[in-house]
Amino acid sequence: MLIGLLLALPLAGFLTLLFFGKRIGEPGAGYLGSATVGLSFLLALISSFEFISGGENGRHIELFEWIPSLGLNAELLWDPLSAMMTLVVTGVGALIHIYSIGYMHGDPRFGRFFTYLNLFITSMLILVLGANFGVLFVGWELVGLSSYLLISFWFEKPSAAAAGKKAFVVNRIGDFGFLIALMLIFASFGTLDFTHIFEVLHDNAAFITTATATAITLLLLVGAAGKSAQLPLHVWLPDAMEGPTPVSALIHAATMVTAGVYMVARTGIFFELAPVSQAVVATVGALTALFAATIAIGQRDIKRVLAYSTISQLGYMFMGVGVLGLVAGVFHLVTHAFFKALLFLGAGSVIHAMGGEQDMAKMGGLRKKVPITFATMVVAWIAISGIPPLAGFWSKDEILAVVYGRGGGYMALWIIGIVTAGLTAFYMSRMMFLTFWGEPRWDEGVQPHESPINMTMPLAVLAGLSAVGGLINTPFKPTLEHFLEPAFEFVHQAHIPEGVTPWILAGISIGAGVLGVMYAYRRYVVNGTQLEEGGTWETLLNGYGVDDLYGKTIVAPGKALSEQLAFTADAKVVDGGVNGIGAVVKRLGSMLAPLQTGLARSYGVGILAGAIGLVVWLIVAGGAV
Amino acid sequence: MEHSIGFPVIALLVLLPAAGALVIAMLPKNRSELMMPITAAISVLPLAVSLFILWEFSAADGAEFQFAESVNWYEPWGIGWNVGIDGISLLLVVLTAFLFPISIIASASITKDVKLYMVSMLLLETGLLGVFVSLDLLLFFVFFEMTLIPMYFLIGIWGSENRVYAAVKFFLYTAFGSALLLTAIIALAILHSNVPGQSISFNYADLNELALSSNAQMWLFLGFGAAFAIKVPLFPFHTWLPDAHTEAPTAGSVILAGVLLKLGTYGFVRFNLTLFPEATVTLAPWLGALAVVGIIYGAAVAIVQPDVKRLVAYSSVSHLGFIVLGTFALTSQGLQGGIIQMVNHGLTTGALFLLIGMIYERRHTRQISEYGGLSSVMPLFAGIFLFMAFASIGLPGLNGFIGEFKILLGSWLAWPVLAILAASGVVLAAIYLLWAYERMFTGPVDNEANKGLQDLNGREIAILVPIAAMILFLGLYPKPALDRIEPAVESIIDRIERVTDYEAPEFGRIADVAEVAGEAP
Amino acid sequence: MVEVIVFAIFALAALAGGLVMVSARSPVYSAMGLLLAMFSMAVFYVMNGAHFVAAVQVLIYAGAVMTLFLFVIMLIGVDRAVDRTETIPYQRPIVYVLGAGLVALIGIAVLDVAAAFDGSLQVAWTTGRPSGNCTLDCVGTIENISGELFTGWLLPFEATVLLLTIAAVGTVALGQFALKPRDEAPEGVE
Amino acid sequence: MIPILAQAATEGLQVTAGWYMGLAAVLFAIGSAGLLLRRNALVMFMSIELMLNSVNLTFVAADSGIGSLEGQISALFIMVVAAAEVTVGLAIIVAVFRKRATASVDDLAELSG
Repeated sequence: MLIGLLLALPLAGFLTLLFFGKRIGEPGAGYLGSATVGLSFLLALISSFEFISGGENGRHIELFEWIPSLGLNAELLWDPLSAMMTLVVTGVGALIHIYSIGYMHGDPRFGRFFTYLNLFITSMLILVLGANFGVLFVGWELVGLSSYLLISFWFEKPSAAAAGKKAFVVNRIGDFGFLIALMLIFASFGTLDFTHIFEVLHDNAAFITTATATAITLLLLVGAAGKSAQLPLHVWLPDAMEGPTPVSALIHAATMVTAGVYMVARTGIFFELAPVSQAVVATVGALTALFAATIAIGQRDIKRVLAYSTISQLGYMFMGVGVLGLVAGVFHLVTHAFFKALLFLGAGSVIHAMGGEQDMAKMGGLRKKVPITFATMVVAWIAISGIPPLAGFWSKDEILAVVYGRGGGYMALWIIGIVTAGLTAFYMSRMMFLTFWGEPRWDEGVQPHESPINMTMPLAVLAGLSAVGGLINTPFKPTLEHFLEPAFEFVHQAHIPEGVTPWILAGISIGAGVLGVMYAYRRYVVNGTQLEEGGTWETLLNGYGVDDLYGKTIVAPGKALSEQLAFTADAKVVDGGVNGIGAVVKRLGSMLAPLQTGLARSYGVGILAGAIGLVVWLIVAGGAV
Repeated sequence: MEHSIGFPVIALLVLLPAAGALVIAMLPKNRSELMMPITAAISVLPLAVSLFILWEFSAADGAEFQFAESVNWYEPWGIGWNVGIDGISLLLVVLTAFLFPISIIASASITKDVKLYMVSMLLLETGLLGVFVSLDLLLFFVFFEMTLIPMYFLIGIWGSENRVYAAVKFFLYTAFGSALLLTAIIALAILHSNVPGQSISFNYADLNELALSSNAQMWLFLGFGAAFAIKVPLFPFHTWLPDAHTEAPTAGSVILAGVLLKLGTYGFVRFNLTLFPEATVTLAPWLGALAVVGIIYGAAVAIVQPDVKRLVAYSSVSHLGFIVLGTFALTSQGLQGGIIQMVNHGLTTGALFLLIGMIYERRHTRQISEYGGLSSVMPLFAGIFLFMAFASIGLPGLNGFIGEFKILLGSWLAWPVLAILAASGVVLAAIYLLWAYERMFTGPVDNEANKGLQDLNGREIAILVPIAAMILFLGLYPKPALDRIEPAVESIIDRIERVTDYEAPEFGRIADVAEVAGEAP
Repeated sequence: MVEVIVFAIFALAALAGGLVMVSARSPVYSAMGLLLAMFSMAVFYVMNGAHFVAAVQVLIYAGAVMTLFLFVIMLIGVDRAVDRTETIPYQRPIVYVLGAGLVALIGIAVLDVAAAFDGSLQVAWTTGRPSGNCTLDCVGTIENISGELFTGWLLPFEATVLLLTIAAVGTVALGQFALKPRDEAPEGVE
Repeated sequence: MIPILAQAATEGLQVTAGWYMGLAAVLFAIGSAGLLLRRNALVMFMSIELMLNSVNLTFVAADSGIGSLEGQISALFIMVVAAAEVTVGLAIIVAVFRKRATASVDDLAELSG
């Protein structure tokens, strides 16, 4: 009941705002939106208590029959994993709603913004609460829709509109894989229900062949990569920064992009049956992490730094879930939601302060001007850099330890992880130093000012969470692991190695982080290096030109092919063929036309001759003689 | 079980619009402002009757022809008024009756010869309803052809610049298919008389009992199939469609896309699958392949169309490909998906054409490049357009997804490769619709002519809201519809399996396995 | 034998009438030739026991239809003898050949050629029942005809009503068009 | 002619259905020749009437040969159709004449290809 209600609240908010948003106006719409999500969070919190004592492993809430002949019902699953996700979504969501009241102040479509935000929360809840792949897919697509709507919220800007479309289309390519995975799953199992499938697989791992499991998992990975912006489908996320900053924080950092991680965690048992896929997922994750981290170094736009950082951090999560460190992956998902949302909101606050300026080249020396923003962002910075005891350290370290624990070829991934950790610390520090330290490089007339309370309050809350959030799952007291245990009961998870190894690993990763920060400090504070230009930096700024590459190899040829099909093949060949037949008939007709003299008596001769011929034929052939 | 309510309700349904046409024909010609409201009022009557039928229809017996009526006209040849509605035709009948009042109300801007226009619309409705209820092949053919003439007039008289070309092309192309259809129908009826003790028969029930040689089945399948493939239209017989759609007046496009194209897919399901099961099984992969080519081809061609109406027309080629694919996958899921998708496509594409018509009335252009930034000036219009676009893209929660998903599942069992290729149509749909949306609705309003555009008025909202409601309903709660389709579909698949050595592929049944697993410990 | 003589006389009359009709320069003579042929025809009907048909023949054809013809001839001018030279190339020779072909066909059909080849020399047209010896029920009296017409042929009979109505309406309509003046005067001005 | 005469000599001459049919056929030939050779629309119409009459004669003669009434009924129907045709046809002729001042069908060749 409560679960249904916690889903219904944002939905009701969405519907109310959809029809009356304009009438409610500012700030009522914002309060209404925030209230529904906040209430949802409270309900989720209350409903989660049942798992803390380690009770049942989840229950199904059937809403209504959806596609009965497929046995596909609108059914919710309330288990620790979905509870965890719900808490993150509604919790962070509520904070970002509140923040948005301040951020979107004065926007002519203030109400519409909260309509979309509530739609997003609803969709995301459908995604994480779905009890079968069908409902999951519904949520999956609906978050894509809300993401589309929110990215292109300022649709007057052509770049925003294009970014929204790009996000949706790239996601659709991922969904294409997901959809095929669904078909494969349905064809193999005859149902899409999680519990059903997992139980069967648990009881009888040979129910599907390894090949099938590999196919399913790789296809799921395509879907997950699309949603979570992993290589090679990451290109939409940086562009998605065209959306308002709270959107970037909520959708493109904290929640929606982690849906891929959630899905892999949810379907962990499939991955367990497909070792190849584990390696692929982990490798994709590791490569993405490294790849995006290097790009982040070269960015000038504060939000794009964070965007690539998000891609990179998602890579970590994929690494984690890829090696079946499901708890580690989800743990990082949670902590990342805290500190990345905080970073985005902080960045939003900075942008707000700078009157909309996003280019770091025109910031600098903001420490004093926006002290609360600065203070909270420092927390997030330390957290993401992996310096204990802040949140990022614990989760990132757990992932790295689990990867290390798998040994073998995974060692290479661990090394990539460590390198990335160093790079992460470096580019985050670069961002912080360029923004808050040094001399002001502001444009004329810019008067930085601290944001209002409804924006700083969420920052403070998130800073608190970023600081202590890691403590929910320390090696000393793995609360989260216990909490999530029932959800992963069917999966044989990978764990961190025993003994002293984890401590050594932690030391190395802390070392990498500290090194990164220190080098950045030397470079940007001590040496006062400004934003770099040219050469390699240009390449990094353009994200290695992947966009151009896709443009040249896929988009342009695809469009050319379409044009060929439309204006040559279709118009000339297919339709030309049809018209050609018509033309031939016409030609024949005009050849025969002179036979029509128009003289009735000539026709009469024809009739008579025909009649005589017919009778002759009857006599000769018909045996009438 | 007999489902008869002792009243010829189907005859009433089919003949009401024709009677209405007579009424309209008797109205004085100079009172053209009365025509639209009266016609709309008349067209609501068949809707009411169809809703009554929907209400009375027994879902459990969806495989049977209910409300059957049988009046002999020429008994020796089994020709007569044999009509009935089963789960397959039910929704199409309701869809037809539903779309007509909407498209008639949407025709308020027609000023040229309103009377003839309205008469054509009503006659068209009779023809379309007749096709879906006919259980006599000759009757079917008569109705099938009857739709052609009003449509020809609708395109040829009230269309845009190139209307005559489009109308003639439409007419000749489909009439060519019809000629083959008639030949095949007659051949089939005569073949029935070759059976000892049987005479010529056009009765669907009689012909269903007929065991044909595989050779005969093949030729007859092709004869029927040619007409239906042109009507659908299946690639490569589709080129009449973009022209006809583009040139037709709004209501014509709506009916053309919404209902007329379904005659082809309906014909495939109703006749090809049941009358020629062996040929169906043999030819199914070819048709499936053509359908997939159509899906991708239609979508690819749609992407670069400069004319938004043409774009939607090509998207129809793509969507109808899905329906044909589902039909010939010869699995229960695929066929169910195909049938529900017929309804879905009718709703969404119909709505898209309505929307395009509304903007056309304001700006008198269909070129995408003429627009831009419409979201700012017509937010409501933009919102509804986006809603319909997403329904067409197949966003879950809206109707398009249900059909596509079932079709893909069903065809996956038959031909996984084709299903995968077809699924790529889902991606392409997002590209062409969202790109068109981007170009038309977002960005700055840089064309002066677009600055003063009025947002939707009450009448326009009133015709769009019911469609949107249906789209949402079918997307969220398709159970009532699927419950009625399923028995009919099952019986068709069962029949094919019984008559031929074909076995419909099944899903892995987890339920069975789970039971075994449960018993083991 | 009387029958043969009567047949011979009226057959000659009919042929003569037909030939006159075809060859006369003036339409009035043509009409008279046709009239002769029709009267002869009526006689043949009587000889075949078709009394009612014969009566109708005289009433409708010889009476009404011929009168109509004459009216029209008078309306559009009697003296307009149309030019007899043929303008369509080869029309005449072709018609002669076809006419000969028709006659040849008659010969083949009427004389049982196959039988002739058999050597039995049967003549097809003499093998039927002699005409005129019909029993009472097949004589075309009004009673018999009406009995047949209104039982087995009711629907076609009623259809003729429709046909005649349409013809009447059509004729009136054509008359309306014809009333419009030749020289494109404005509408409504006679 | 020889077989006929021979038969006549042996069996006595009797008028049978065949006689009428032969006559009807000749009349039909005359009518068709008139239709094809004359250009006056009125005469063409008369030729058609003659052809129709010859057909009627065939029916009636066959009727008495077989001993049924259906031929006569058919003849009646043919007459009805002929009457209808004549009225409409003559009306057309008059209408055309009023427009064109000609009754020659060769002048009405608008439909030439």
